[in-house]
Amino acid sequence: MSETTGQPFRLPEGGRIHRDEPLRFRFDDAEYTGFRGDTLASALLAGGVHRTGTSVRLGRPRGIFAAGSEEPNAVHQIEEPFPEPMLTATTVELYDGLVARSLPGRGRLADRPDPARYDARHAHCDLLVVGAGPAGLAAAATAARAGARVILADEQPELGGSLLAGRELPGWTREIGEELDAAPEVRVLRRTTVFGHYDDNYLLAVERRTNHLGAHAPAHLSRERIWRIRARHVILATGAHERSLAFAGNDRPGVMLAGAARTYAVRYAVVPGRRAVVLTTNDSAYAAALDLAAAGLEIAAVVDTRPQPGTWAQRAEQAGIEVLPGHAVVGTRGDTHVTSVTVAGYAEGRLTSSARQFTADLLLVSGGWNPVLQLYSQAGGRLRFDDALGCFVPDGCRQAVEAVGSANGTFGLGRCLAEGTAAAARAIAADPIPLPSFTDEPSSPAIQVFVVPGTDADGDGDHTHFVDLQRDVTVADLDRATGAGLGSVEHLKRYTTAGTAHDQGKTSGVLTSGVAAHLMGARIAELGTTTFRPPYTPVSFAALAGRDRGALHDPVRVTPLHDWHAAHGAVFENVGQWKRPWYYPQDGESMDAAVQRECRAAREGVAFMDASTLGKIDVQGPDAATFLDRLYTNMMSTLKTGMIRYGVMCRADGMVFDDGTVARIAEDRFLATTTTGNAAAVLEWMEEWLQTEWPELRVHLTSVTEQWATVALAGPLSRELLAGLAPRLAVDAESFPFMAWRDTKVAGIPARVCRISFSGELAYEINVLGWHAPALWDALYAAGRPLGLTPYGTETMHVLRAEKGYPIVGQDTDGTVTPQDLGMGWVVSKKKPDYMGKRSHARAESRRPDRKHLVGLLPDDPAVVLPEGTQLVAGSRLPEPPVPMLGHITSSYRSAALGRGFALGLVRGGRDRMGERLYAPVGGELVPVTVASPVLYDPEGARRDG
Amino acid sequence: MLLIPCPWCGPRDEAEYTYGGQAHVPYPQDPASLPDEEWGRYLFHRANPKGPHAERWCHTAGCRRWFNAVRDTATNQLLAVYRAGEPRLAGGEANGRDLFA
Amino acid sequence: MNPRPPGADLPEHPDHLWRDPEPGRSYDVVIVGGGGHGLATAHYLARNHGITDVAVLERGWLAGGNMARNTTIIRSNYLWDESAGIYEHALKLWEGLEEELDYPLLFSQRGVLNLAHSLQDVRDSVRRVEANRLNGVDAEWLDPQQVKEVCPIVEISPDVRYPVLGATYQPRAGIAKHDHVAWGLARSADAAGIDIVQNCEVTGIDVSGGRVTGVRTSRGTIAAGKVALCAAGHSSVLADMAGIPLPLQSHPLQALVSELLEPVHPTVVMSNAVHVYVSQAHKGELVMGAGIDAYTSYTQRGAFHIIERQMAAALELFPIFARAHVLRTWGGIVDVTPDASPIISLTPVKNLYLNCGWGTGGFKATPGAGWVYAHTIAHDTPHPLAAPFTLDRFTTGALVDEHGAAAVAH
Amino acid sequence: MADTETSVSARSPLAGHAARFAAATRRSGGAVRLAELPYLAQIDVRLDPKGPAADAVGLALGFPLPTQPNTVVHGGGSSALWLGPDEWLVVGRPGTRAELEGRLREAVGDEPAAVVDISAQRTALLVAGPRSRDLLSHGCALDLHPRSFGAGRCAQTLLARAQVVLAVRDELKPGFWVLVRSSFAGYLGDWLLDAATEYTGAV
Repeated sequence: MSETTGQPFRLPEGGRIHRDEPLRFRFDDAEYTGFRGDTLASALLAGGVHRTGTSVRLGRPRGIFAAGSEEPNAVHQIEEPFPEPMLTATTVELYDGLVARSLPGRGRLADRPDPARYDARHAHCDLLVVGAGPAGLAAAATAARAGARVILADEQPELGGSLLAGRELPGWTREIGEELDAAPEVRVLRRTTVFGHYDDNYLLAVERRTNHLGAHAPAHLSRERIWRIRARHVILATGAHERSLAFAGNDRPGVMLAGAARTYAVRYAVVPGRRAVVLTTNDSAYAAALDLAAAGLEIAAVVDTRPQPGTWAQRAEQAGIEVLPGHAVVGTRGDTHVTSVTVAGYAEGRLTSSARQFTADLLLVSGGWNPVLQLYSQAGGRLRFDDALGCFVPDGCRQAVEAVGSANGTFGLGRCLAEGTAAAARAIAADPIPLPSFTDEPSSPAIQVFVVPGTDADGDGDHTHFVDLQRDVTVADLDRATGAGLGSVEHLKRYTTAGTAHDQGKTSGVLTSGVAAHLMGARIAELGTTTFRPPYTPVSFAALAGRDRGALHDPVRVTPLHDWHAAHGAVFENVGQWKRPWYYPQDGESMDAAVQRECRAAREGVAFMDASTLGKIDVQGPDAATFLDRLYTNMMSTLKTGMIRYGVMCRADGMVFDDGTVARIAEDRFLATTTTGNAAAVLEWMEEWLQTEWPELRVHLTSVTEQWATVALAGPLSRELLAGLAPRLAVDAESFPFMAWRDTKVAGIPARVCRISFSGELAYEINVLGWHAPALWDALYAAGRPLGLTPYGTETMHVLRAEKGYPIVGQDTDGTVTPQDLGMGWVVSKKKPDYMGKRSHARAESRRPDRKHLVGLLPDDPAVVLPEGTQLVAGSRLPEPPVPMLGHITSSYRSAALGRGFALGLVRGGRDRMGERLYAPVGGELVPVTVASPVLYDPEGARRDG
Repeated sequence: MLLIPCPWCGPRDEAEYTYGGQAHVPYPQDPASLPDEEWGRYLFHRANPKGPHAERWCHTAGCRRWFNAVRDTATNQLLAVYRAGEPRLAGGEANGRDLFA
Repeated sequence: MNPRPPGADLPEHPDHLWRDPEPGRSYDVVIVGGGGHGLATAHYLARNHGITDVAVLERGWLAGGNMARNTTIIRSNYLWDESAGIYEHALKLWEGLEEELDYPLLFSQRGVLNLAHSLQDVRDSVRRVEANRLNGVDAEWLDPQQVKEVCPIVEISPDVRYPVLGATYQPRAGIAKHDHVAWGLARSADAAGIDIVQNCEVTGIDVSGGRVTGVRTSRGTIAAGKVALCAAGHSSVLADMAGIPLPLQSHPLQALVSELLEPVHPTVVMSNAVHVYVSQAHKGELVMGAGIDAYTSYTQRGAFHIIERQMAAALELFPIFARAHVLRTWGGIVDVTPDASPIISLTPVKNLYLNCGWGTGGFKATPGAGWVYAHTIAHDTPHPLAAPFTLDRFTTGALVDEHGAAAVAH
Repeated sequence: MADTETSVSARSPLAGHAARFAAATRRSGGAVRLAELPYLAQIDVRLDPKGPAADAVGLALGFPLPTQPNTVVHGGGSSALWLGPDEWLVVGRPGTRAELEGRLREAVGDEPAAVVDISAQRTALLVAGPRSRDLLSHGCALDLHPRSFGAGRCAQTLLARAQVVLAVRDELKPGFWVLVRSSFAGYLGDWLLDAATEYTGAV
């Protein structure tokens, strides 16, 4: 039962289409029908539509030119079911409800989010075979029968490659396909384009999983999937692309590659015209002509540039087709479609007879075949121009990759099959498999013809001898480029834009080189081609992004208390990958009000925060103290067990890298803390020195960042709260002094309590096993509420520490700041013979008195809070730029305790400027500020013992 | 995505590793005695050859071991890997370890 | 939208670009490296200093290295005074370069946004904006809503993984067509009589008595009064020939383009935090770059996971790009210094000069670098704008640390 | 000494994912099984594999520490995973961490070794079922084929964007332990559920 109404060019029978599944679609606002198994291009041709667009630069009509991913012209906008720009009609499988539109060279993005899913998978194999044509199938089957792990990938929805467009071996193709599908260690990837070949045989492929289902695509399946394939061996059975040649008017709709026309007729049961002229430089177009003639198309003539075409020409003549040896096409006519083809005698680059005109609506062209070697070249393979074959062929690759079949310049089915099985057998050390006997036709050599001269009658010079159809590049353009002095194909490409379009020169690249060589009188082998770059065919951004989007774009790291923070209205701050509570607004409070309230609680009552994100490193071993002495600027070996010391680490360049506390747990064991953002970097840094420079030190480093959750408890009432929950702990200042730690139980939970303060207040850090953190927090909250216990976030923490002049690494430092710059000379050992950064601290540059120092800055107007990042200048009036800058504000807050705005900043020679007035340019005004000590709150340190 | 053979874990994707630059650049014996120029050289100058390059890698997402490799920077080909503390290799010589076994 | 075919608006190249001379036996100045900086140096040697007995030696095809591979972003909003000085000098030259070269460079001052995604990004951004203004560099801090007004397709929802908290904006920044720039400079240098010699690889540098005397090349030995290295990613290889170790590491840097799309992106957006930068070129393709590959390499080829990561970042910022397609990816070799600032310097070898270490910032500096390098060569003393960028800062420690200061690196 | 987690109320990093893991497992019709295995005892052991401490630890465990990289040895209710040439992760049943740490610490005695309780540093996920290998392959670059990653194998590697310790479950049916840093567990749980959509048939 066939439904061919409205498909005037559909053959009544044959093809691989499913005539029982008619599909409706729209193109440029007109309704059409096709069948399951069609591409958009074959369905358009069935409907009589050749012209599918307008060219990008000259606005000339253009039509379907090829039948595969090399198509230069029919590049369309998909409108329904979801807008997608620039898909080749020759690769879009037809589905019901497809709406597409022709484009003047430029696509359009959707204005709404893409609802589809995308994903990726890793795969490994002994042998990856790219391309499921005859050579690829033979290779895959060979490896599969030997039990190897095989991946066979092909861009088409069905296996067979070139066999799908011919009439050979239909049974074998089907049987091998079934065998491979059933083999346990074989993965057959249909609709999958291998688009990148990287180092160490790492290949990328994209599988189009649900596109062909249109609106019926299941939402839970990824629409496209990236395969990341690591292959021990790769066989490229990627086939060959037919190329055109440059003659006048070679761009009109109705001009089509001969092999493509054959594909339409045999595979899709569509004839792309009624009466065709065939122009060829080689044998292959004869098979197309014969198949098309058998399909009922009238072949007006086969125009062969060769003077003596050989046996194929005889077969054509026997079939009643006129063959014109030693001829070429010199022009075409027609407004929007070919209506006639002009032919003249041709020999060795010259026209040898007057023109003769053929009425035709189709001109089939074959200028030879280019092995598809994009992947081979990407893999680092060399290419060599083979003069006999008239194409680039593989010439060796460092990687375990081999091209077979027509990708290797081997044209002839029998030879392709043999090459496929032999290559696979070599790759995995197996035996070749028996193959169907197939005798290749004797062939006659092709001749290289890239340009056919125009006739004087055309009078358009070389301006319609198109080389790159998609970029509208002509022989005249190339002529002009070479005339401008350009001699490299890369320059020609850039001058003319040839080869840079959507098809990346698949049909035009070699032709461009050939024409350029012709123009320059050079050999094409010397000129070469431009470099092939991934991807082989365009790949959607979304496919490459996969599922690394939205919340999964980058891991969200959370502490065990995250749910509590969220439930209590915390606003979160991203700190590296961590989510940290920034502040906890209550009842519509502003950020400022919330922070002031939290600060007051910490200074006047008691407040607590989740400090679990701090990095924690267990340092163990007899040489642990020696190790820490080398990395920290201060002395750690003198620390007593049970005590804690603040430490700073520098890089070898002397700049502050990180800071934190170090607790001595035992003679041979320390617990070092790092800043939240640097936890991994500090551990890596320590390991690097330990392993690469000091392997003799008996020290082991273990990250315990998540082993311990940390709750900071701060404020004058913190001791009271802690004492109530830790009855076994002697909390008085004498028994539990500042910078000591104790193991005890808090609320019945085993805990290590440290008397550390980052606020200047009496404060504790309670460390418990991560699993127990919610129980600890809940217990603290319950017991503390009567005392006014208030949760606080990172902003309040920053205000409190800034009031005390404690710097934040990464905020008050920027990689150009030494400990001395921070006013922390006291943390830099004078006694140690060396520590990381010491030699750099001795450089003149590090000792300049005018280095930038961390200082306090008080706006004259206490109501002012300067923006962080504000620069500082000397005078009350700005001179013309460049204005010398003295430093900048690193931290700036409103202080509840000080009742004013204040800031920290790095100021040139700042410690020598105490009391000096500087100016901060803010919003066009100069705000006066006074340089002060960075310690603005409780400079005597009276509060830390409560 | 290079496939880098960790001397302990075997071949793993490049993404599991941290690159550590030139290998065999020891921390100076006595930095305090170095003139500024030599200290500056230690801090900032690392070999950057086009060709075989002895360099350090750390299998950060794996066994966390630092090791050395000889890689041809003109091709990215790994020529040899060896554990920290093992004698320096130039690449090309048999190091008793099949890189991608 | 625009009914004219997009290709119809592009200007034509001139009918003559440069001669293809055989290399001479000797020159006053030999510039090694026929990229943007080498050609700009030649151009300004002739134009500013009247020095025309010059050869530019290029080992491959002219401007085929990083000049052909960069994402063409031009801006001068650097943090430190020294950097702002040289990049702003370059930007001012850009503003007159089309006229100076009489060549359409497609120089488009469409503005550059540098996005901030964390509170520290915001601090660093404000710091840089304020410094820029005091240095006479146009700069603004925009809140998310203002970012949206400049570039309507940027996602500014607070619900994404790393929300846009604002951006710095330099209105005078923009893009230019790299090939046109190189060819305009080459044509100018050629017209001044300078020899541009392609396919001429330098294989040795002759030094005698501590003074450079010439270069050995794949096309013979060439005597030279002065030799100026200008070879970007290959600088270490060349300097090694003269026995000069450089504090450089050469890394792959990748970029990519999409197919041609109708105009959606009116400016340039850079995000250092999520590692992506994007503009839409004149024809309509999206041009995008990412972070550098971790290891050193001269392969002009990066690893694909960098591209995948870049696409994920791009879609976070621009969800409407989901079904755009990557048409082509490629890689260059960037020479990176420890402080992410360039080296423009005399060397221990008399009359041998260095211009390198531009990392990912080379294209935008092209005319500025050429200007100050030509001056440095002509006067055998650093141009004042180049003086902070000499080699000896790696001895003294007086770095110009754009990297350490967390300023955007590209 | 009794472990405290039995007496103190504890919450595991993926407690909030339990219902979704169960639902995904159910919907997959047995194709994949996802569950947290909370509160395993995990002790990091660092020592010289050729030194006396290695023998002592072997005796204490009842089996020798594996010296073959990326392998795991089971016995007596605990397992030892090779993490590095001088590093092992000893994993025991929930509730045994204090006892296990004590036993190992006692075994190494005064040798220059390190024994660190990191039970709460990571949590464990069970990823099992006939499609478990496929599920992991969405984000794990290791070759998980039984020919190269079969019984007795473990590895530290990346799964999606998280570092994990992966171990093949010591059973005939396909399945893996995935140990992940507690702070990354929520992310990885979300990622696994998203990747599992392919096998559970629902978005």
